[in-house]
Amino acid sequence: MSFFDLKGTLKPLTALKQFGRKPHTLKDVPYVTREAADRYRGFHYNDLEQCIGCGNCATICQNQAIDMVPVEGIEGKKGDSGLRPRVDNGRCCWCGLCVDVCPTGSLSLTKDYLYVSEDPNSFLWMPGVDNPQGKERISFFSTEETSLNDFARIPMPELEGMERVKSFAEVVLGYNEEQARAEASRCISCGLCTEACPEHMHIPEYINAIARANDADAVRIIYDNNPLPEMCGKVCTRRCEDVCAIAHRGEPIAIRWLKRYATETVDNADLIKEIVNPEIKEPNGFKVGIVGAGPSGLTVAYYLALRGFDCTIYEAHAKAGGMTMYGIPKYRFPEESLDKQIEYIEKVGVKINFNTKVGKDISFREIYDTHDAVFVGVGFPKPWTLGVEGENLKGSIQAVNFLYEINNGKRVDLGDKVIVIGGGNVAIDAARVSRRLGADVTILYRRRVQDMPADWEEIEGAEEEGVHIVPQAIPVKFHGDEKGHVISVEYVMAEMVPDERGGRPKPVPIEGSNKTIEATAVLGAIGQQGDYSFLEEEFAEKIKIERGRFVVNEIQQTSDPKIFAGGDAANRTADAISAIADGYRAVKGIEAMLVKKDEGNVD
Amino acid sequence: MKEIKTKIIERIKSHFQDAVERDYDYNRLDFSVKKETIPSILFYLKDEMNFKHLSHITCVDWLEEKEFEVVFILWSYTDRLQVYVRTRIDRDHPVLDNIDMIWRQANTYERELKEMYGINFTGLEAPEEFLLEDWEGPPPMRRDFDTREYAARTYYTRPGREDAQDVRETIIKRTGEELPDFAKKYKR
Amino acid sequence: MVFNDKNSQKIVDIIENYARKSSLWILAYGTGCGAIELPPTVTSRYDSERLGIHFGATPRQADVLLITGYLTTKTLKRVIRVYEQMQDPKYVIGFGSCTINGGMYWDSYNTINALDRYLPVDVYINGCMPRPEAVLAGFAKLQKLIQAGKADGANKYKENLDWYRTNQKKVIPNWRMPEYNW
Amino acid sequence: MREKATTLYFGPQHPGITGNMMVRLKVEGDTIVKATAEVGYLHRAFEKLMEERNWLQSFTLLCRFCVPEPDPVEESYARAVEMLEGREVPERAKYIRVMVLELARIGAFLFWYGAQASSLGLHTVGQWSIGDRNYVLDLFEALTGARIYHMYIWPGGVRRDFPEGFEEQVIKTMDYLEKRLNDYDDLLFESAIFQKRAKGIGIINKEKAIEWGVVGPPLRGCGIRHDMRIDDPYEVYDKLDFIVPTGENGDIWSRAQVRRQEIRQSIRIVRQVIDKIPKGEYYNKIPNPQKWTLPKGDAYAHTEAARGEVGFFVASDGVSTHPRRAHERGAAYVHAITLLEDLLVGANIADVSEIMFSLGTCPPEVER
Amino acid sequence: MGSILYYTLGAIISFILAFTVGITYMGLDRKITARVQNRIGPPWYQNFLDVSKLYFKKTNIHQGIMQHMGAAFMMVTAVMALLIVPIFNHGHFFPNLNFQGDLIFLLYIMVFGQLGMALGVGQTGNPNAAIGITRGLSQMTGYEIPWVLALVALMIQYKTTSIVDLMNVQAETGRWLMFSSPFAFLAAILAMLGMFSHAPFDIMVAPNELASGPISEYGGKYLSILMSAGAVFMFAKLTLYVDLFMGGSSNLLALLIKTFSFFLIPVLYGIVSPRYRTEQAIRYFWGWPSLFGLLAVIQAVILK
Repeated sequence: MSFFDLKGTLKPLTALKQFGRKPHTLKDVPYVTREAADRYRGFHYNDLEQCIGCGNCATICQNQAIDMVPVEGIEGKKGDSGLRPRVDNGRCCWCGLCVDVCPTGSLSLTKDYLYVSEDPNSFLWMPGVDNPQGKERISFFSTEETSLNDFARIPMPELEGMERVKSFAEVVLGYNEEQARAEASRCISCGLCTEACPEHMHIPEYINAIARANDADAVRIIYDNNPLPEMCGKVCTRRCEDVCAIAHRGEPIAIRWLKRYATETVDNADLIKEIVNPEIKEPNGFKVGIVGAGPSGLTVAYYLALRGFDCTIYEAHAKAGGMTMYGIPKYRFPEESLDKQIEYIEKVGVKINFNTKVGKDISFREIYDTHDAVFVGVGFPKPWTLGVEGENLKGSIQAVNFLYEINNGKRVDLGDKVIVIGGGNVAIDAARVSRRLGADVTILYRRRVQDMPADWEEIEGAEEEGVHIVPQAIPVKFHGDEKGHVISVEYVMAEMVPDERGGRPKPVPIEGSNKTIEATAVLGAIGQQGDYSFLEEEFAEKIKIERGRFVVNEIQQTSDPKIFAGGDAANRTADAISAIADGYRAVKGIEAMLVKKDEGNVD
Repeated sequence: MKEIKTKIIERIKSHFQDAVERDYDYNRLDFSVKKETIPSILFYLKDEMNFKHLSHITCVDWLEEKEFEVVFILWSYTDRLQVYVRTRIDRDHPVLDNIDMIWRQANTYERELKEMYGINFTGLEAPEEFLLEDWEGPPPMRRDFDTREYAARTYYTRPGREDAQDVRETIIKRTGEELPDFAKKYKR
Repeated sequence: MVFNDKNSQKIVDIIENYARKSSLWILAYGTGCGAIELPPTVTSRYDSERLGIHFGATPRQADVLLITGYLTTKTLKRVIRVYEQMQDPKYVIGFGSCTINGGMYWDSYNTINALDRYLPVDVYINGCMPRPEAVLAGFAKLQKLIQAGKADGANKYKENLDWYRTNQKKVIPNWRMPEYNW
Repeated sequence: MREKATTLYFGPQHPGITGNMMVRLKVEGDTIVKATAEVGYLHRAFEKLMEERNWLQSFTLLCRFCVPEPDPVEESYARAVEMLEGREVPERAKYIRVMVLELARIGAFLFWYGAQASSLGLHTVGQWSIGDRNYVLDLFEALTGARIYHMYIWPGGVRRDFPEGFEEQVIKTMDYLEKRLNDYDDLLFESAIFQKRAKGIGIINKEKAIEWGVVGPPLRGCGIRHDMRIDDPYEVYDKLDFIVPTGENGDIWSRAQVRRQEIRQSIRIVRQVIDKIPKGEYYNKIPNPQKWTLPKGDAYAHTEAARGEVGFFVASDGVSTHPRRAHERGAAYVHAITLLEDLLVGANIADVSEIMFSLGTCPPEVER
Repeated sequence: MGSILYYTLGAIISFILAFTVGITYMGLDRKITARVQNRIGPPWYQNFLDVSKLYFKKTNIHQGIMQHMGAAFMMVTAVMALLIVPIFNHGHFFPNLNFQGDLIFLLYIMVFGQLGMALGVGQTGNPNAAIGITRGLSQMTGYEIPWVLALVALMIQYKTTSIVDLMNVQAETGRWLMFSSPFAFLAAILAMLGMFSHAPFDIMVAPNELASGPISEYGGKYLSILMSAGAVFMFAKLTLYVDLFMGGSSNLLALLIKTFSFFLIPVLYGIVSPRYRTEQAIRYFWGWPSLFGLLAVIQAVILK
């Protein structure tokens, strides 16, 4: 450095030129709120309509800033807890993780960031309620792309479509361990599904157990209120997946397949008993008779047996399981898995009298008299008839009967052109079984494909296997040959007319659109109904039956307090899990009735 | 890089019989040694192997195994290699040799580990307190110290949020589901 | 002129409060991470000086104590000391979530959760951290309160000193502080 | 004549201190004979809290480790987790990360300009540079949604893609900053007084620098060209063209010169990123964060921040969704305690804050 | 015309003038600084608000009687200096207390304030304040040399120790002393930078090192008094410079223009300068400024 640094003294003075420049200051702040960036993470906004109250935001919040609280005007329903998030701005750090994990995308952050107050208690904030105007101010939101939820389901390994039709081998191969863990870890454990499940299974808990690599615990949790989980894991109608929080923007968690995975890890009845390790109470002396070894009857028997009751099941067929045994084809539900479960149920002390048809081999009266309570779970064995001309021709078979024969190991000759009428699971099952017997199969259905009550996976599976589906086709006549065998089906195309009362659209036949399709066999699958001929007259009179179903109260009790009913014969949903749910309710009802009465007598 | 790594592993193995190495496919070496070996292996690595830069000293509490794992991470500017030297010490009597004569800044790390885990470094000269002041509880970074419980007990939390409900509980209440006790640990 | 009747007192109050609100000297004490938004607040973009806000270096000269976020117990001790050294009228502004209900550090063993248990807070600013705009809005709010004569945290502190002391001593294990005579 | 040493408390409430820490000085006259750094005023127990939070929740804490430049910590954590899990990062995300890191570096250096000049009483530079830093923060706001706490670089990539028109905004800001940097130079680096104050003050021993754990500009100020961006190139630094400047004497002036040139190199890198950035994915999605577990093991990743090597150590037990251990290695951790204590001995009281700022001490990072 | 009332009135009015102008200048200083720093800055009357706010503080903390005295000393110094420095040429309304030898008295009194502060600061017990005042005094020894040399040069050259006489000399010759005694002027201007405690010579109050330096423990009314005293003292010093080197001023406008132009020198230089350390500052003052002072003395001796 020189003795006098002229440059170093003068150069800084050039800074003074800034004096005349326009100041950079934002003059309006703080009197006018400055607009934040388009992606700013400001206060929360919640679309109350879209929100399902899953509470995932509250869970991810590392600050525990989010509480789920009830909101006036929002009622809980299936798939909606009725709670809405409330943010404590004294905790929030506006990281936006809650936005990124919101499965429905209802929660977002807005551009608003200004709140100043002298009251520290005024920092609780109900997004969407306190700032309805926030909708226009949304800045930070999650799309399917940015969301942290895993919207894509782990694909289920299946046999190839054309491979499957060669045998009755199980189509769905089941997850392996890695896949199951991955699928289980998609679950956000909100538990909204449990409300949709008729049986209210502990879904988030067992999925969590699977995710944490504790399959045995998962099995225990599953067996807590479902004695036939492997069946459910394979053929359940899974209402739970319809309300899955992830399903709002993606594919729901494969709850059914996870249950299947968990139960399949246990491969024999002894092991089930070892893992579940149920607590069997001391016999309490009560005897319960159960008519029908379907899902509901087995449920009643299993849980009552655990509770110390003496249970006897009267089953008309040679095997237990009811419709799940005889109605569901083996490529969906192999016999071994059912046998395993029945064996386990028998192991806890349930007696099953096979080949004992009530009303024939034993009278209902006798069961009624010798037991403290009777549970009727007879299901819907009788198919509805189509009511079209030529229905009684040879080769026109009821699908239910057809499946029964097949599942019983008998061979049914259908020829090579099979027409299935109906759109339910039975119709699809019948169609796919027919494919496996080597026939070309066509399904005629009155409404559109999307209206079919069958599972979409089943429909897809059927299509993959080469089943033709002709929608909006109403059969009007079966033509027969001289031998009285059906040779073709005549049907009329229908158009969908919206229902004035707001129901689902009705098919109305189009005049003159008649078509005929060749057939060697016709399988009718338009539904079943109950058969209550086993009831003696006095019971038939005493027990109230409406629209072919038993009228029951909330504990499945019929108008005779000693008789309980469940399953298809008592509910409208007509699926296995509802039957199990009925059974479980009846268990509690029977226990309450008998044990309470007993205690009452003591007093 | 592969050759350098092999060379280093060989030389370390020949000098320190108790060193257990683990190889990674990127520029990382990993040696587990007995705690007595720590000063000598670090000295060796620094002086002979050119690992001049001490990146980090950390400690992992393996509560279940009743052990602390102390990890020294060194970096070699010349070979562009990272080496982890780790040792396990008894959790109840955690003692380790002081190494701040090898690296001056290790002093700070040791002070922190002493305060946070209660590890005694023999011969460490430093003020007693580092980050905490008048701390009376157990060393706070030990896993058996529950900070949530401590904070809830010590510090006041503003009321007004008691009406919060758990989604799962709400649904359980509404549906009458009975959640068995053994399943409760799997709630979120 | 004698200011003994109510109206003249009011006029004096208005003048005094006007002076107080237009000249807020903040204590340069960045107690937490919120201090990061203070340099932008005082520099050219936001220029708090145009509102009369100015950094005072020592507690003796400061009017406003900014608690910029979380307070560890170690800092709390110093903050209390500093606050008590400030001269009346004095104000406290709490920055961000941490001062309200713990914020991010609600479960930390070393930070307090609710500031108003230990010091009287006049204004809370929402945010984590509050942007400079929010900081200035907080000051605007404080100015409004001062003009209206409502920012009397210091009086509250004096009146409820025992309560505050109890709370303070609860979280500060070793209370080696002189009882200050302010 | 030996004067009696008095104790001077430099902080915690002190306008000259960086952040909230204290240096206890024993002074004789104006000369310091002993300095003891006392920290802990900002100890929030981040690492304990991270053990209470899952891998993703922990991520929100990261930007609070060192507030002036939060992104390198996020980057280190993200890379440590990716290393542990073996997760790939898309190419575009790597470029975006580099850009964010460099913007953060620019922001930090602008902050440093202000702090270093203000420590010498030249507030004008601070008023300009910290004011201009707002333009960088505007970029962050547009990109990440927040000015300071970006929470942007996370395991698997980055959180959001560029918003519309972001590239032009970046270029515009870089043009502006390049112009402005000359103004700062005229005022600060050309100033005879600054040169007098900076040269020969706070000299770091060149031979000992590496052993003492000096990193970043203080190390390069000694003339040792070590920078994690070239020593252990992460992301796409090996595909970018930039110079790592060095100084000569290891004094405040050299460190200032290093930073003065480095900020220009950062601008250059940002421009290159804008030119070269490929189209495509920006995020390799992690699984559901609530149930996301990492394989058992540990990993340490380091990043070159404006203040030096910032590393992150994570350990996983393989079962829990929470880290078993998360530990940050801050550059300031070494600089602010042992190095500072060493450098202050023999210095003038007037130089304390100047030396502190030149080392880039960051108390929140020391204490975590 | 010589009544005591007249003098008192004059003194009061000049005090009010000095206070108003001084505080306004301080505000303008902040405004100008702000504009160079690319911002709007506070209103020009901001310092009035600051002073009154400090005055309205409800509590005052002091460590003892000497702390009162510190502030009082400063005020007394300022007022005394003000009363001695002639505000206007031929000031009939402000016949200040000038007398033969007032320049020497002024030299003395300008140091007096600092020393008084030192006493007050000593009692506060704040180490920052103690170090600050030490630095202030050391720095004073620095700028006093050129300043005294410049004044001595003037005294020698014009053979008077009275400010009024010097003003008269300028009026008579029609040439301002800044032109006739350039070296003295240079020395005085450079010393002035130190006198005003602006950057680069603000080590005494350097907030980055010493909090507020000597005034660390002064708050409320004390600080208010100190600020007022500073303003008055500043005005007195500016007026003195104007009187010595620009021939004084004949009306208020000229006074304002001239003082303000002098005021701008430390302000503008301060905006662009970092601060010197104490010993650097002293070395600076004992360098070029003192050299100019010596040259001025030599010039004066030669030209005598």
